[in-house]
Amino acid sequence: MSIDRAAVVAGITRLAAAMERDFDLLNTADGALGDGDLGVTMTRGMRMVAEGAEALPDDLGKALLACAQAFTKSSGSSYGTLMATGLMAMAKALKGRESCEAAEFSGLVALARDAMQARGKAELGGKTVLDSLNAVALATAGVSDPAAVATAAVQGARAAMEAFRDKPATVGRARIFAEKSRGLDDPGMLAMTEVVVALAG
Amino acid sequence: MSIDRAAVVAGITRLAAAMERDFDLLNTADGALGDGDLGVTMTRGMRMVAEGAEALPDDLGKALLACAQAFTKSSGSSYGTLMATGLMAMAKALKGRESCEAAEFSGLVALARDAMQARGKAELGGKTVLDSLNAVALATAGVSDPAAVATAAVQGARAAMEAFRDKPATVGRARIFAEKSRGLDDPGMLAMTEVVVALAG
Amino acid sequence: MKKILNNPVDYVDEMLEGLIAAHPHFYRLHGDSGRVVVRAMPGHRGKVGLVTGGGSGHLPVFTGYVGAGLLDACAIGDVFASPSAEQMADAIRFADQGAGVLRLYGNYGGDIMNFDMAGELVEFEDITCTTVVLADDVASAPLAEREKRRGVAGMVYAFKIAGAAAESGRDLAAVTKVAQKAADACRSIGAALSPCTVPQVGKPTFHIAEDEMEMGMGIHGEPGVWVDKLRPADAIAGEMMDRLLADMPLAKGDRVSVMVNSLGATPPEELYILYRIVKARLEAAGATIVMPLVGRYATSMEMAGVSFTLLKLDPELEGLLKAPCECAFWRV
Amino acid sequence: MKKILNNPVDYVDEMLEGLIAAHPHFYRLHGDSGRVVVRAMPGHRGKVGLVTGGGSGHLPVFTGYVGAGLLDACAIGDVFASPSAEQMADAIRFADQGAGVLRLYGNYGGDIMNFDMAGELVEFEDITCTTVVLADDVASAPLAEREKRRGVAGMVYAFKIAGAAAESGRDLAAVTKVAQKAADACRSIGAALSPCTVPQVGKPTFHIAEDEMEMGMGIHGEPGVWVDKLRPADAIAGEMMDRLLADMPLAKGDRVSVMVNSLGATPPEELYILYRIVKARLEAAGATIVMPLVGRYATSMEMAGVSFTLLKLDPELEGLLKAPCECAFWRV
Ligand SMILES: Nc1ncnc2c1ncn2[C@@H]1O[C@H](COP(=O)(O)OP(=O)(O)O)[C@@H](O)[C@H]1O
Ligand SMILES: Nc1ncnc2c1ncn2[C@@H]1O[C@H](COP(=O)(O)OP(=O)(O)O)[C@@H](O)[C@H]1O
Ligand SMILES: [Mg+2]
Ligand SMILES: [Mg+2]
Ligand SMILES: [Mg+2]
Ligand SMILES: [Mg+2]
Repeated sequence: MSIDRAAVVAGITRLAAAMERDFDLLNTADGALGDGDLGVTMTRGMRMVAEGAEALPDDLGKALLACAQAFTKSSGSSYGTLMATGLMAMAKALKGRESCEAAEFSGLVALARDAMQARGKAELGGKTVLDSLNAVALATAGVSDPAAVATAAVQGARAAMEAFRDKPATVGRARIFAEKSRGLDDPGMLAMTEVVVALAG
Repeated sequence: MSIDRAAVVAGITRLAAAMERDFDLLNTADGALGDGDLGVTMTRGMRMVAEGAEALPDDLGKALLACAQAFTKSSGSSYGTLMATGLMAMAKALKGRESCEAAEFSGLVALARDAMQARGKAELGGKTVLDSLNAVALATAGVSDPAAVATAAVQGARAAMEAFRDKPATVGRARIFAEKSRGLDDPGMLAMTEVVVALAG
Repeated sequence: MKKILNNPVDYVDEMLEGLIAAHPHFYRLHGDSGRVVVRAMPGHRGKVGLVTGGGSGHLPVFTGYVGAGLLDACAIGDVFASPSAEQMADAIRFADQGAGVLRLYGNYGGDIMNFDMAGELVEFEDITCTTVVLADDVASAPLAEREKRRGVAGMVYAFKIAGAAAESGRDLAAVTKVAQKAADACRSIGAALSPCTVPQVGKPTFHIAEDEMEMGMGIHGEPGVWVDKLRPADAIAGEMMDRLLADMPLAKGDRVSVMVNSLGATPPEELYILYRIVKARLEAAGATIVMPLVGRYATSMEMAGVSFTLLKLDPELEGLLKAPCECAFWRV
Repeated sequence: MKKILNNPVDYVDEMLEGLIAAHPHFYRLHGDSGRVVVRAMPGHRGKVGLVTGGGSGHLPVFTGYVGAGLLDACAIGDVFASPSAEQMADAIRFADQGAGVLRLYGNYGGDIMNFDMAGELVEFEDITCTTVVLADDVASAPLAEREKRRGVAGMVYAFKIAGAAAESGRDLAAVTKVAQKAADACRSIGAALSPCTVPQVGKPTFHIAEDEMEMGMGIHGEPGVWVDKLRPADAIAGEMMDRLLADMPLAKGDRVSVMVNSLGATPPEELYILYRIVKARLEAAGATIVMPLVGRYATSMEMAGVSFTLLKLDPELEGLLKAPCECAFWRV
């Protein structure tokens, strides 16, 4: 089963619902040491994406570009901007194609990770969304069965959260409170884990 | 015994000392319902007058004019301005003369009262310094013996304070709190009473 | 609210020292009192002089409005206290260019007595003086007793219009007449949200509860129309406009200028939110807005709050309002 | 500190509505986001475009400095939040007159990412963009890590100088170069006395005790150098000048401009008291002060506090600083 426009639209629907559900969860996680707006960013962003889902073209590159633009329109926060950046990187890779294989998932996530790293100028290992994406890319590398990709992606994201929980934040607003951040999940990693879970279906 | 430059200088010395003493008394009285600066006005004003006392001319008109100007220089408060106004009125009447009689005292105070009334545009009977001056002018009318003038002036000023204590303020800042002002001495009347007592020696 | 200062008794003198150090091409001190600020570039010989005076703590009022097309000289007292008659007389002496001097100031006891007195002092020197007293605050007395009203931000309009008239070469009677016309065409109302602290007193002059505001309060904290819970911006603006328009109704075709003024701490963001309603109400009345002023034009140091001032224009006033002027705080 | 507003979510849109209603000859909205403010009278064809962007709540920064001889367009976010890349791209599109666009903004994470992204969006449209990031706050990182410093009031100087360079017809490389030179020649430091409230949050963002102040605090309440008892004005000014001059020493003959800026609630009276010391210190260093700016140039709504900014001039920067400019908040 390859990924096409229909699969993308179905994924958007699940993801939008998940973000409505996680509004408070993410705001609270961000509010612990940041400005408490991450739920707002994700909920608003996915609402905008979902509104445009019907009109998405068959070209997967153009479709993901439209999703990226919906995110940039809805918020200027760090996370919204990073999400848009990752989507744009994947969009570029898929330009002109109407389907892709599950086996390509790992590579696409790695592209997003790299683009977001370039955008945010943060290192890997800094306890951010980058570490979630990195773990997902690694966990899904070499896997081609769609169900296995989904399972590996979720496991990778969850394992990264566990692994980084007790490390200090080094990036964004929470960096100022690096010591206090030990023991707390990074809100951006938490959000990405929920994204992966929702996409896995 | 007539009033000449020496008598004026002696009066200034007594008055300046009295106002140093009454600094807190007058500030507190004004502070009850006003802005608490009447002690500042009188102490500063009399310091300026005393500083110029040595240089006062023999012409009583010019001497009192200099006193008035010292008051205007030291403060723009209502009371300082009224004091200067009263002194200027007396100065005009005494222009060119090097002495005057105690019998003229009542008339001079009445001149000051009228000039101050014209300046401040307040009515007699409003529980202000005008009522003190009015009482002093009336009490000393027709008296020519210097000691008797002094006694009558003090009695007049004190009687006016008693008579007005329970009336409401109608002029200046305290007017806003007219009802609260009943039972409290008007600070301007209190100050004028102390002035008269000090001048009486 | 905290203040940045040294010895409170030096507040005004240090403020003036800094003002003149920062803007020597606009302001300088005149005379020996240290409290008379005059134009660094005096008006031409034969120009009617314009002076004002009042307490400190209201920048740009009063001192700030000394400048070309505005005031010639200003006597400035301690915070919220009148300057002395001597200082006012010095201001008048500087301002006189042989054509007489208009005294233009707010309706406060000490200022009135001292300006009257200053006029008498300079009378001996053959300087002719006229007077226009600003009494624009509709909250401080009913219309029937207009002469009792306090002078507030409307004086900025009066300074501007009289200044332009004087600059244009009109004589004393004409400048006085148009200044009086401007004063009569002004209506203001203020709303305070927080008090301010007179430096020498060291604690707030009055108190407003954390969730309350006072409609119609004066710029020194004098009581207003009501104290109530803080209302939404649109409701505040609406009530302020109600009271102004009740006092000076506008008709279709009228031209007005309007000032939406911060009393100090209130930021321009909030003034612009209020301005939406001000504009809507004036337009609903059929009036056209000319040169709206939104900003800090007449303040009480760090007091939070706003005032609105309406100036109803005729062609003469409008021309003078739009004439050029320049000081460190305002340029037209 | 209390605020005058309606629904907090409407704060920025209502503010912009009022701003544009009050000053239609200076500002208008561009595009459909409602958050891009542009010059009502656009620059001439072939002029290098200048854009900025950032959070609301800092008037006149950012939006206020759109105008002739200043910025062409500004994307404005919610209070203290970056606008989106799309909005920035709209601002860039408007600003482009065929000669490319300089992006000039403060060193904050969200703003940087979004402006980078906006640049990529418009790249497809053949608009060339350059970037100068303002990082003038000496309190936020040591000199060795200058690139980590926050951008604060120094951006006003950068807007002015880049704006004048663009207006004079220089090309994109030249405008970018002189803007970078201005950015490099700026040093700022702030001291906060009270917090401010983000409307949608509804309570103060941070806390400063009633008798304390924080030296070096950022304009959103980011931590500073020290928290201590409130000091006398001269001591505050002295320490701020110490830190600025340690970071950028001045020598005899240097020419500098200096901005003494209120963060919002602090009144001009206090700025002038501080200015005495600023001037004395600069003159003691042998420097000549050019065009000092004392007032509210970059604020955080109703926050009490001040910032000082030094701009070391060379003849090129001085000429551009003094060139004419005009917006609703500032005219040179
Ligand atoms: N420069 C960066 N690089 C990578 N991730 C970042 C960066 N900055 C922020 N993040 C991620 O974004 C999350 C915070 O997002 P958000 O709440 O939108 O930030 P803000 O409100 O400060 O703009 C962090 O938990 C972190 O995972
Ligand atoms: N217009 C007036 N006419 C007569 N007396 C006045 C007038 N205004 C004030 N006073 C007197 O002055 C006193 C207050 O003086 P002062 O404290 O100097 O006033 P302020 O501080 O308000 O300028 C009052 O108690 C009253 O006696
Ligand atoms: Mg956040
Ligand atoms: Mg945020
Ligand atoms: Mg008093
Ligand atoms: Mg007083």
